Amino acid sequence: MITLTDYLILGAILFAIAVMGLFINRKNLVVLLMCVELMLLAVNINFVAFSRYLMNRSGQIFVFFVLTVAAAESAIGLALLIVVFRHRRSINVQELDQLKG
Amino acid sequence: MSRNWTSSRASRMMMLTLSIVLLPLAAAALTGLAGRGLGRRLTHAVTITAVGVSWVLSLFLVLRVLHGARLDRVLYTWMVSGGVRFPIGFLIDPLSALMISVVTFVSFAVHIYSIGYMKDDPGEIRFFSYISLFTFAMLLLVTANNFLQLFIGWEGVGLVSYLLIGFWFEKPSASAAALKAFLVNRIGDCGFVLGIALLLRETGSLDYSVLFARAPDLVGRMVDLGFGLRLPALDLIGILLFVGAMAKSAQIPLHVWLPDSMEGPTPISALIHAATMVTAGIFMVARLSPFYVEARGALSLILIVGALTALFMGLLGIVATDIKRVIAYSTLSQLGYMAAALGASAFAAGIFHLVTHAFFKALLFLAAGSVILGMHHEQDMRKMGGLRRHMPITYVTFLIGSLALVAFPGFSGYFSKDALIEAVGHSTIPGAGLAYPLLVLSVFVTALYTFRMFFMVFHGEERMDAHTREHLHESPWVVTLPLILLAIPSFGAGWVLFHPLLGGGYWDGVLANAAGNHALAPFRQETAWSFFLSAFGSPTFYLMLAGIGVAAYGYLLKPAWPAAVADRLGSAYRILLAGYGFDRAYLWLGTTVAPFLGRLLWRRGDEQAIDGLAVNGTANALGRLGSWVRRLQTGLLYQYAFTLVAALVVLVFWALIRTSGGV
Amino acid sequence: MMSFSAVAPEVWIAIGVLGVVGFEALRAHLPEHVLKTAIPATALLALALALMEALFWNGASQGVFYDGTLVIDAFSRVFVAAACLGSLVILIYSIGDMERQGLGGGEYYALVLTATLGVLAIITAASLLVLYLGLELLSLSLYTLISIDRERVPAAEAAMKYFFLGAIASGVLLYGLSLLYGLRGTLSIESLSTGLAVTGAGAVLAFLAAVFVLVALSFKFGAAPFHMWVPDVYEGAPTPITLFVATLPELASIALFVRLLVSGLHPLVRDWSGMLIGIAILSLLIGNLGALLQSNFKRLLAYSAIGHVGFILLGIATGTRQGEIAAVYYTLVYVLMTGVAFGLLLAIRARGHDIEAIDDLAGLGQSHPWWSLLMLFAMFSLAGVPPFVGFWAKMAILRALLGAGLPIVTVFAVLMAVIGAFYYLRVVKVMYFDRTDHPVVARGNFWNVPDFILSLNGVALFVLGLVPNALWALCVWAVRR
Amino acid sequence: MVHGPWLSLLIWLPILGGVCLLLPGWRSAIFRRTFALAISLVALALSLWVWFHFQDGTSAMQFVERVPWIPLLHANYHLGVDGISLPFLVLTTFSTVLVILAGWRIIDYRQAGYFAAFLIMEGFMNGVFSALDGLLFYFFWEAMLIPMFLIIGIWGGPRRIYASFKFFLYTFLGSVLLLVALIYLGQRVGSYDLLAFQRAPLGLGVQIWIFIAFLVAFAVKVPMWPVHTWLPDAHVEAPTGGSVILAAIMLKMGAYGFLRLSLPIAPDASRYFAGLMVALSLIAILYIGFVALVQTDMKKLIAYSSIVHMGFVTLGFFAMYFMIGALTTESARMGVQGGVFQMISHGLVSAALFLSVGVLYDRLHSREIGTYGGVARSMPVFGALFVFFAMANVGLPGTSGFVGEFQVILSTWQASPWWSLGAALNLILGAGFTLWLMKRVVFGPVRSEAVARLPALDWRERLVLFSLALPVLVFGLWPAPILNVMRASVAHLVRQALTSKIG
Repeated sequence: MITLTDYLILGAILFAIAVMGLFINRKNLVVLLMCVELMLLAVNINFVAFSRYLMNRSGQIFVFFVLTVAAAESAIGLALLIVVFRHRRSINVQELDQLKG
Repeated sequence: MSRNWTSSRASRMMMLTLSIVLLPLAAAALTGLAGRGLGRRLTHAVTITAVGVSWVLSLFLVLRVLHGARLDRVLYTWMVSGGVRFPIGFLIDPLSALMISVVTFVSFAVHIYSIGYMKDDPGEIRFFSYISLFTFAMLLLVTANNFLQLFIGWEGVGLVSYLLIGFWFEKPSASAAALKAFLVNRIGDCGFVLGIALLLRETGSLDYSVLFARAPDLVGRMVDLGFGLRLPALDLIGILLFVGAMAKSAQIPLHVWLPDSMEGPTPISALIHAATMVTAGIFMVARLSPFYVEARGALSLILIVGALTALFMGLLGIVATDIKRVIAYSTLSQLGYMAAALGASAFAAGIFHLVTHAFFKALLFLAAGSVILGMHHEQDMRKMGGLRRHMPITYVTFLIGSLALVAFPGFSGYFSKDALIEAVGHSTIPGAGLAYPLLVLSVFVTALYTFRMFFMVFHGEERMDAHTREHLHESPWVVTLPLILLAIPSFGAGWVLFHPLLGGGYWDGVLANAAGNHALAPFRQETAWSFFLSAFGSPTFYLMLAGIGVAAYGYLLKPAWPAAVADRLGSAYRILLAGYGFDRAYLWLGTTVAPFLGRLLWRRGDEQAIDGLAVNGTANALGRLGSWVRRLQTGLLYQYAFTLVAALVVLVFWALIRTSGGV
Repeated sequence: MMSFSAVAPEVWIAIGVLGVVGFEALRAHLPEHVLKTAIPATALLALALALMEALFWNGASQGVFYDGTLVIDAFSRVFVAAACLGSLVILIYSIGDMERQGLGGGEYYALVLTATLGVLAIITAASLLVLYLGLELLSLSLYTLISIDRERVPAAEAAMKYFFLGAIASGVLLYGLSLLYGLRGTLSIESLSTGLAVTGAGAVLAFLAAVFVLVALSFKFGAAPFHMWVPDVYEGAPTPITLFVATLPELASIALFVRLLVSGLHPLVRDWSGMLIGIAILSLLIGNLGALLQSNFKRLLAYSAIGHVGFILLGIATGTRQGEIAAVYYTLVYVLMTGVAFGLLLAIRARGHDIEAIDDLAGLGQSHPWWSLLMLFAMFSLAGVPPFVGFWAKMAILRALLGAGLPIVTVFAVLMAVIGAFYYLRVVKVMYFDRTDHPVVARGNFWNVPDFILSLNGVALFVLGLVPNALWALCVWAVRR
Repeated sequence: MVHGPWLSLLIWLPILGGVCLLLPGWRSAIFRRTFALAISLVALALSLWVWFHFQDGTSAMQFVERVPWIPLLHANYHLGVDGISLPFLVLTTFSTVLVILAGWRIIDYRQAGYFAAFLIMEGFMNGVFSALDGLLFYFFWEAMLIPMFLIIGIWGGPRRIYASFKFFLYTFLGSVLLLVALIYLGQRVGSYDLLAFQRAPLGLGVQIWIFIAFLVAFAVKVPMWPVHTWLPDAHVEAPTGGSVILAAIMLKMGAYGFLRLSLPIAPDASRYFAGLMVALSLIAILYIGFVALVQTDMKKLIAYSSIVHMGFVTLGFFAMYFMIGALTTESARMGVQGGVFQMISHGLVSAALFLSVGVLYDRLHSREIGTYGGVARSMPVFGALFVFFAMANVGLPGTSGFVGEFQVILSTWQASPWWSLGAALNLILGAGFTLWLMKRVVFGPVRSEAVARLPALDWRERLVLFSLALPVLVFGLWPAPILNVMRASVAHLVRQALTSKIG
């Protein structure tokens, strides 16, 4: 029998993976985008699980909004990525280091 | 009715005093501020009239005082602080009246003299306003009825003496001497002020009258200085005040400034550094006699210091070759005599000698000045000699002065000094036994250096260069007149003043006498004449003759002999030349130790420790931190992300720990 | 009744957005000069109307509206007005410069409006959902604004960094929100404050939720150690955008803190105040020390911003009402001061100097006496020296800290303020002490609108310093419960 | 009791004047100057008006103005003067006039700003001396730093940047703690009324912390050893006018703070720390005396001598806690009076000395002592004045410099002979460094052609120097007027300072 806790743990693990991905990966901006998506999805699992558990719909509504926002976010993310790529023909994370100090 | 009469009379006294004191000030202010406008002649006129008038008035004052008039009156309240009233006020009694007349008289003579002496000096006008100012300050000092005003005058004369020693300020030696004089006097003032402070604490007032009234109650009162140090209040006050007097009246070891003060123009040496200012200390002690007689310990100290000064400063006079320095050393020695007299609680004798000394020492200085004029400002006696033919008046007056100085019977100096020595001999103050022989011995010394100088200057072969010789001539009347004016009292003052001053008729209780001490008793019934006759029976007379004899032998008959003697006792001679090394010591303190200390505190303390470490050190440390913080900002995205997440994780764990601990 | 006025400002702004976008759509058919006036006019008008609405909200329109999605209370009224006024003024300052750089296209106005909309949503949010949406709306607009100048390489980099970090932050926030939702079973914020479990197993989760929320909020506010984006964004973005980023989001952030943390998670105050103090102290350190050696003016202001956030968070961290008031007051004052500083940068750029490095200000004291005087006001005000209003802001915080019994923290804070004074003085020094041999005296003509408003803004720093009571009282009124 | 906004006028008139000077559209520099001078003269007249309508014999505040300022904090715009603050108002306005006269021709670089800065600062300084509300006091206290920072930085010498930053940060660091203490008191008392602070009962522990906070602020301003090192730099680099205001007024603020805040608000803590204070004062007198001895820069030397004289001030204030016996209260009053009088006198004398140095600097553009020598030959009048002020500086009786030192030495003996001795040693040291300076600058052989050709004082310089010499002399010969004005207030203060607040 799968309990709420299991869902929460799953969500937590996914969230953790996503977060790790964000700073372990140093090569590719696109991977970062995917990590962000993963993060949001992890949260979504939480919401759904809770909403099911509490028998309360607002959680699921929240999920829809999150998905929408995620879409918008990745859209903007990709746009930025293109701008960066246009400037320096690469999407390597490590090369984003003009601004520092 | 009678009270009105007395009060109106008192107010007339007040007016008289005020005009005596303020006339010189007015003259000084006028010539000082508008001198250039007035020009030389008017300046002379203004200052001399002012001082002359106040001299004449001072004679009236003396007459009134002789008729028993007294004045002790507050002019205005300087300030009220801490429940104490600090007044400016005047006290006229036999002592101050006498001092006033002496000061104004000598000052008057010096004013006239200066017309000739300063004739072609660019600073002439400034000079006249200075000496008028000095006269004012000195009068303020002697007429004070409280310590505040005394101190104001005290410092005032110090200031003017500073200005006048440095009168030719472009001479480095002059401005140095001025600075030295002021600083040494400041050492004295330091003690003086502390004395005043203790006085205020013990009596709650700075008025003489209060002090005299309370002095007897203070006997046996102790002052706790901490460190288990407890001293009798009276003695401590007396000593502290006397420290001030030591500086002003140039007692060992604070005498060093006086010889150097000869850098000033000669009239100044006569007026300030011989006749008046240097006697301020003596006057102060005498003024406070009712208090000092209670402070036996202080008296002994004064006695010893005075005697030492008298002898050892006299010895220095034997080796000096600068005519003014010789007289300066003699001044030191004579001041020592006076101090000794005070210490022996023979205050009258001290003051008596002060008065006669004022006359003959002023005379000697002015005469020396006349010589210097004749020698075209050459002061080295080795380049003089045989002047008697060229400057007869100077010669005679100088001789009178010298005889007075060596206390030749009949001359004023004899009456005061021999009386003084006898008084010390009779004194029962502890230390008198030691002081007496010193004083007697220095009679011989005095005679020796005085006539050594006399012979070197006026007798023997003429050692000056040809040019000077043919221009040698007697000085103008403005110079010789004062000499004559001063020669009269230098001879006669003793005859006139002996009985009133020592017989005690004049003082009527102003000068106290230490209980059980009868230093002055023998003179009660003596007359000037009897005392004159007694001279030839006393050892001092023959000592004096001996001194003259030796001088004559060495400087008339066998000119080679002194040099031989000098070689014979080489080290002693050198010690004398070095003035016992006092100057050396002070110089070392002032120009080596103090600056070293200052530089140490400045460079190491202020600049390195405080600024270097604390202030700029902090700034630099912060700067380093700043650059470190900047290095944290690497600009690398994944590091930013890592920091963010790491912080998050830390907080999460903290939360878990706290709740698990909390729950 | 279902009052429309509750959302009136938002509606006006939304209309504005539509208007701007509409004009852009018609770009092909309308003459250039019409667009050049029409688009800004629309945006300004929308903001102005929104401001009016906010000002004339009456007592009747108080309360929670639309099934507990947004709340109109004193706080909303003050801050909505402030936000509208803010972005209005910012637009006025920046128009000239944007035009100059050829960035005056419709997207700029549209994005500014949407960002403002997001801020308003945050301010008035009564439900976690609205809060989240407002936050995202604001963030996404900001990302785009920063990189609005596609040719500007650092801008793209800054936007990229901000984007990813922001994404993490909102992810973290969401996670926290999800936990809160799980704990209370509702998205309404005020229900959080009532009966959120503070003991038992729930406590752990609640605390965790608080941590996540706190981290996300601190990030938005740019508090250390979540400040990394701040300097890079300030430096990378075009100055007008920096002006925007430096001011309006601060209003949003303080609103977030007040709504979510202070009133929302008030039961957990014991738990989060400690953390917050830590974050605040770290921010004070990083901000003030990091600013010491900066040579780039915008970067300097970025670090100083971190320092100021530290002060504001100290106010929040006290958990007392006094502290809350102080924080709110400080934020408003800070926005005012930053507005002057960046506004001046724009005004001076408009007159030919291009200001990036601090040294570019050299000799300003002679070439632009008036502007440099205002800059001096701003600097001393930021440093917290009377007679300028910045002093009272700091004073309010210190007062709150002492009131909460935190003397050590108080002393630490003032010491940091002293360190901070150093780099503000440096700016003054460059303007006045470094003499330039060829001073070109050019005064701003106060009768063109931006300069005039800018001057008002600058003088306000002084006037509000002389009579600080009014603004302060406003804040007291705003956070009453 | 006179009412009416006289103090407000004293504060805001100069500030407004300064602002007007900054406005564009003045036709010519001469108008500006004249305007500045006029404003400062009006301020002087106002302060004198206040002086003459002030009633002696009461310690109550006079010319009181009180309107709500920040109702939220119960802070009022509360002004008033008593016998202690009144003299400083006059001193402030007076020295501002002198500064403007002194800068008349000399300042050629942005003169309007120069005058404006001084006028604005005058306003703030008057504010400090007349504020009776803690926040208002701090408000002016801090605001004052800005104009001075600019004056040093803009019109200063070669190392002006370092000096100005040092000045600002040093003093700012001190003041912030003062602010913390004030806020604490404000919350504890419920208002920021200084008089309420003075009445409030406080435990020793609290008092100690408050005293420390005050001490940091005031010690830096006074300045006391070891936080004095900003002063020499600031003085050396500041333009003449800046040095004058620094020495004449700003240093007094610290001591004034002790009188207005530390002693009455934390009497027990003052007693607790009195030993430290006395020690620091004596260190200032002796240590700094030696340091002054070896300076080669005239301004630096005078700056150090200022520290010495302020040492007397603090000694006079804090020795009272060690006095024993029947005369304690009287001696304590004498000490405090001495301190205050010393502040006033030093305000005049140091201003005069800095102006004198300025006279030389404007001619040869060097402050090095070595550059000069024999100045009295080419500038006799100046020489005389310079020596006169030097004599005042060494506390010669008959000059105002004597009175304060005399009172302090007299009263200190009540506490300990040795402290008296330490203070009295300054008679020697002070004379040492001051007159040695005279010897090297005014006297001695003429140093160079340049010195020989020094032009005499022009009428403006004469006016300035003589108008300083006059009060120095008058108050030296008759200090009673000033002491009468402050007597009642000092008595009141001493009573407060000697009555414990505990329990």
